[in-house]
Amino acid sequence: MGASVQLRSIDMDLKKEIERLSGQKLDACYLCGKCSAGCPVAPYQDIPPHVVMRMAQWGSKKVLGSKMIWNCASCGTCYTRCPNNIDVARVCGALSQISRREGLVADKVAATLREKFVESVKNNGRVHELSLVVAMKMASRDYLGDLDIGIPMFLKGKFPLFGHKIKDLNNFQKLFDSKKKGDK
Amino acid sequence: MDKLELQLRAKAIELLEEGEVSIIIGWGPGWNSTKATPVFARDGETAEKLIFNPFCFNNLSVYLPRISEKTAIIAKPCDAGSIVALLAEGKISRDNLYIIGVACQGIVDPVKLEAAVGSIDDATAACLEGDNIVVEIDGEAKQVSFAEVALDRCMSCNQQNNVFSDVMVGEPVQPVVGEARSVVPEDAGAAWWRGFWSKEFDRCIRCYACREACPACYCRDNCAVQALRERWTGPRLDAQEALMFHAQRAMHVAGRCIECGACERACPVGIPLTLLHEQVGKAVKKLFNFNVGEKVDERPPLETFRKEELESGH
Amino acid sequence: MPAYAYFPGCSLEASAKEFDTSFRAVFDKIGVGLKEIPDWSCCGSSQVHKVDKDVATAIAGRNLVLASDIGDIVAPCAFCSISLKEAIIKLEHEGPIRSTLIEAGLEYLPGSVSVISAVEATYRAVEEGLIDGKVQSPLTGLKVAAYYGCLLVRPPKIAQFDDPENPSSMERIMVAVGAAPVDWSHKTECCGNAYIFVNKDMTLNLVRDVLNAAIEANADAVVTACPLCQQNLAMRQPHMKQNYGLKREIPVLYFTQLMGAAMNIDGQQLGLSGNIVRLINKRQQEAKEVG
Amino acid sequence: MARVGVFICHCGANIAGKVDVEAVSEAAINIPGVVYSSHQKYSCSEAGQKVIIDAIKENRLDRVVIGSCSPKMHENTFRKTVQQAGLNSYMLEIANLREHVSWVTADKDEATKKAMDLVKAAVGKVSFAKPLTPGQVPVEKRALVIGGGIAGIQAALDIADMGYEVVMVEREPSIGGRMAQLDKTFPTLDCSACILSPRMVDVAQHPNIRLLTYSEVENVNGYVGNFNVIIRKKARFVDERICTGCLECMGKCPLKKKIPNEFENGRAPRGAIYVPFAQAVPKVPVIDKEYCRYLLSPDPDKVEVKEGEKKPKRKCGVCAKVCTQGAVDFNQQDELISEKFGAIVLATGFNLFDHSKYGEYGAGKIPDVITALDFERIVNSSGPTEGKIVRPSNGEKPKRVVFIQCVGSRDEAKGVPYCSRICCMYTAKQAILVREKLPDAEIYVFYMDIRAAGKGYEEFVLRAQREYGANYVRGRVSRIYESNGHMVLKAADTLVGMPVEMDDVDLVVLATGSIAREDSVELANTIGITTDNHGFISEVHPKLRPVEVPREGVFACGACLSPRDIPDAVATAGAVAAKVGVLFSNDILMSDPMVAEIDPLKCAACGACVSVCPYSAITMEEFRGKKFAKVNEAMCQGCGTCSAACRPGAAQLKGQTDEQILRSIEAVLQW
Repeated sequence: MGASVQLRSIDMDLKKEIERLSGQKLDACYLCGKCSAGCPVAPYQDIPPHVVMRMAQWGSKKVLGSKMIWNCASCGTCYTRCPNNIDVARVCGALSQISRREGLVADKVAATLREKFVESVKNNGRVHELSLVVAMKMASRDYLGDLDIGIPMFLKGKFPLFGHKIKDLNNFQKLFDSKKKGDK
Repeated sequence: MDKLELQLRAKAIELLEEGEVSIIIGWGPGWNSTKATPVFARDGETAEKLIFNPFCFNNLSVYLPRISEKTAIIAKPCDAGSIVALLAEGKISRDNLYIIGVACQGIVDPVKLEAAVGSIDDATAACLEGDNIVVEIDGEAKQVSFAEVALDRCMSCNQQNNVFSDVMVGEPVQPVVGEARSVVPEDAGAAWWRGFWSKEFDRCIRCYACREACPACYCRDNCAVQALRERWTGPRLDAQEALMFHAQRAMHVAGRCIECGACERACPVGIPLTLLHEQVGKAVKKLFNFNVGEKVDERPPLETFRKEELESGH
Repeated sequence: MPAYAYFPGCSLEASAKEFDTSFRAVFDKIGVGLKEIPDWSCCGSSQVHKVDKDVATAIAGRNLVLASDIGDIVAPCAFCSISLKEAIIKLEHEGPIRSTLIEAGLEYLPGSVSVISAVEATYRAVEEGLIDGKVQSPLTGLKVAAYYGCLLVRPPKIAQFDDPENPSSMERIMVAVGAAPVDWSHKTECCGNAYIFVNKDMTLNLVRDVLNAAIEANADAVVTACPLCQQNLAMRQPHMKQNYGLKREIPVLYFTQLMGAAMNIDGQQLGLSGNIVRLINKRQQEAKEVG
Repeated sequence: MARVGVFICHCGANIAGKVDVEAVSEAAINIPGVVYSSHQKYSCSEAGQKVIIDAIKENRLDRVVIGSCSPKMHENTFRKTVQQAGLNSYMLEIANLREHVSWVTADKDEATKKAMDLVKAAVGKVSFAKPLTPGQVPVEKRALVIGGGIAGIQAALDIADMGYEVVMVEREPSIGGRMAQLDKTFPTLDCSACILSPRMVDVAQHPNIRLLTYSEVENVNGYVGNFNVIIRKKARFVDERICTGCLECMGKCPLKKKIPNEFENGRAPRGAIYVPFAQAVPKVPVIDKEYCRYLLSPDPDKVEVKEGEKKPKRKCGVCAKVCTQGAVDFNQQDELISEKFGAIVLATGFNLFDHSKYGEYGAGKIPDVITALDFERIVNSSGPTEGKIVRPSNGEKPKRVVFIQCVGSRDEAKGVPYCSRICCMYTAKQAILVREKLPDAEIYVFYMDIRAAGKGYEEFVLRAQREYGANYVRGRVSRIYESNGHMVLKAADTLVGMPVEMDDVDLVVLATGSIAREDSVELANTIGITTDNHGFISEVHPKLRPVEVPREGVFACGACLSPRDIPDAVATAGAVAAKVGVLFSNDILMSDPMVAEIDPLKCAACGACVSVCPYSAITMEEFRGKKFAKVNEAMCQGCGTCSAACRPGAAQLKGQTDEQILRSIEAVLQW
């Protein structure tokens, strides 16, 4: 991460955007590190959650290029133990949204998973697991991995070829399109 | 002769003769049969005048705070609520009081009755016959269903046989079944109420009959409006100042008013005061979860102090 | 017969079929009705939530509205139950999202419905004594590690069930069917959920830690109440044994499968493999010999 | 007609910076009743006060309005000013143009307009003011000290040394409090018991101090100089006058190793008859009626005996048999003592946060996760392990010891957002004690920030790190769990920005924070004072009146006010003693004349005022058959609740009458 952060260039707009999208108050964090301490995925990331929080407090754009914000498993450990009641997973979620918009996605595979998942929900009303798995295999280029697991599952009927489409798909999709009224 | 009335008189005479009490407060025949009137009996002869019927609309507990001797009072369920409220405030003493409860199936609303049968001041006879009220005016008997002319309050009453009393008189009765007539639209907001009350209070002649009829208004000569403070509750016939008076009265009886409607029935110009007291009553119920007239040992919520109120915690 | 509005969720239709069938079979046996919510849709899961939290709330809200005629919702999948629970809390204050729902022909009335997970529903049934007399062959001697994973009891403000750090409801259920729950350290550690596709190495490390903790506690099997947990934990065990230091293989089951076995429900309905059935029989036999 | 003078103060630029004081002053002259108006830079200065005095005299003013800062600041100053000019000091009204206007209003024109309105209201109000005269009350020169910890001990000794009588009430069987439980004290490392016990003995021997242990305050009535207090002296079942403190009884109690000793934080046992610790004062045992076999067995005199059956005998009673003095008295009853005091001192101390609320740290169920207070007892040579630091699970010496700070401090989610102030220091001390006793142990301290502001404190923490080798890790621990007879701890080192894990931890000491006593709100209610959100006693002003509470004649010191260490507790105790001394230097007190009065002619005798009065200052009287309410002016605190509850308007707060309030409103509304 190279150059030092110019503190006078705190990006208030970014900070506000994160707070809006996440519904969390960033300045409530006093960086005790309890989130990083308990986070199951943090040891496998570029930066731990409390550093995400610190960068978010600065409104530092660097955080948008972090892997951590894509790999948060939403397990709620941080939120459960945070002394200041901050849901860090929500902050990661907000940051990943902005990161995608700004084209700074650091974990393309994770982004694909999310994209395909939401696509599947939007098109069918439910998730079709098989198409999701196939899409993920394509994205991670791990074409043959887990075939030993997948094929028996398929044979047991656990991966139906076609997903279920809900009946009232029309109205369901309206829930995606109409924006929150207070937004504009 | 009604069996209930016979029992009532017998009990009253017994109490007087045995020296249990020195005065009995009840109802007797009024100047016309649609208007029962209060009776204060100190002897058997007067006690023979006691009656009870759907025209006994006065809330007799209004007299209790003014009498310091041993008293027996005949109480219908709503009056008993007033008595409980007065006991809770310590305004009257239970030791001096003997309550004769009467089972009550409902009371006639004089306004509704007049609307149904014409000027009841001219009635020559009136009674309850089965499910109907029969009134004779100018020699013509007019009949109207009791449910049509009963007080709104009686429709939702569930205390008719369960009166706070020392003795109950009368057979258990069924409540009158009918529909309350609300003039208030469901979505009535502040603006509606403002319009409604300015119109109603414009008629107020500041006679204070409402106050005199009210058991909770026992301050009498000390009443706050006696100050007649200019521009606040001045003596003018002015809708605003009348509103101020009635609002002040509503606040003063908040948490103590059992919504018996005595004020409204006493009003010579027909202002629907019960509506005002009901609104305040709802707020008291919601804020303090307090039912007026339920417990003799719980002071009204606006007259209590709890130590937590000393800002502790928050 | 009390009845719940049943929200199976996408996984229970497919990869977690046996959770669906075993749950239905157990509840049928104990006489608690499940009425599937007609035309239910995705719960709004954490993935949708991360793309747009309001959309997630709205699509969860759709299910709440559809269920409100039936009764309180039971959603077996931990992700589904937490998403729906959160939506209830959100919709209380989010007028605009309620308007969005109305535009889609759905009117949500706050307070009209509540949501519980399969574990909560079962726990209640146990507490109410509904399973009394239904356990025909208690799982005596079977040592189970009850695994809650993350979202069943977390975050406590939303889950509002059991202790977030040391939950015990599943243990209570297991005792009720005669099994012996073990005390172990990893019952609320995360399994890595869907990140098996994204960061396989990370997820396998997490899974290995969880399984090894259960093995150290001498468990015969791990019981779960979440499709993702079950799959992450159950699959790839041979691979992990070879490459990740997994101490031994250990069966991972839905808690309802074991309950079903104790209630003598047909193995086909429960999706139990022969190995498990043999293990249960073996433990029961051992217990008999000792006792 | 009243002759009102208006004085508008600039307060430097505080008011004049936002309010056009000249315009306000000019407008004021047009208010009916105002005959004089001016403005000054600082009205509270000597020059400013002179202007006021001169103007009153020259213009024959009989009432004064001053537009200045909050009356909380200078009302007393100006009361004296108008008095010097020959007016009754209550013919004054202050319009708060600073806190209510200039400091809180952004727009200049708005501010000026609001200032004019407030001045109008003040003129309206003062026009109906009446002269008031303070009453006089005598002072009972005895002090009650509630709580026998170090703060209470210090306060009691200081007050007693001034020559005033003191009664000390302590609810435990012995005085000593928390400090008695500690091993060493920071930053000097002197032995806690060694410096405390002489003070405890001083209390016991002081001719001016009467000690009531095993006693609690049940009710407080009255007012400054004249409190009536009821104290419950719980039955001790041992006669204090006879017992010699030989403690023979304790050794013979069959339950002697059966009951957890509270003083040892439950880590060592006691019997049903016991003194909590060796240096206890008084050294007289108590019998715990919750456990004592004799007291729990049915009284033969009260049991119905059927014919042919023997009367049952009471169980045990060994202590009574072995007592050579006959001091054990099973028939003792609780005693209610009623005493009069002029001042009350609260020194009820603090509690420690219950770490079972931290599920992530084992919720109190992992044996080798202990609290700092447990550690104090374990490391103390008279404690359960005779000073050997061992793991509670197996009695072995720990090799790796971890301290975790901020457990129940700075944790909003757990309801304790504040800093407990002592944990950083005692953790450093405990780390040093570990090193002294276990030279080879690894010591880790997980912290968020080190707060070591105090004489020698920062140096002490650095010594723990540099000389005693405590490894400080900046980060909060997320979870502790057991694995293979040791503990695993998941934490973060936020300075390197990484999660860290620690295996094979043998002992974890949680620095549990200070919280208020669980019954502090109840006690505050009994005394008629207030607490903050967390149950700590509220002081009148945190900076300028730090040991006074909002009920006159009541003072507080030590950790019942907020978390604090021994030096601060002792300092506040000294301050309280000084305050009590000031109070007792008066034979007679002037009472505030702004109290309620009830017009018996207007009173409807509804009793609402009697029941709403928080200070029980109103009673119902009867005169010639007419009932009416009457205010005890000495007990009235001038809160005005009766006046609000009074329907006929008979109850009025002097200086704040309905008339005055209505005139203020009318003035603003320009009726």
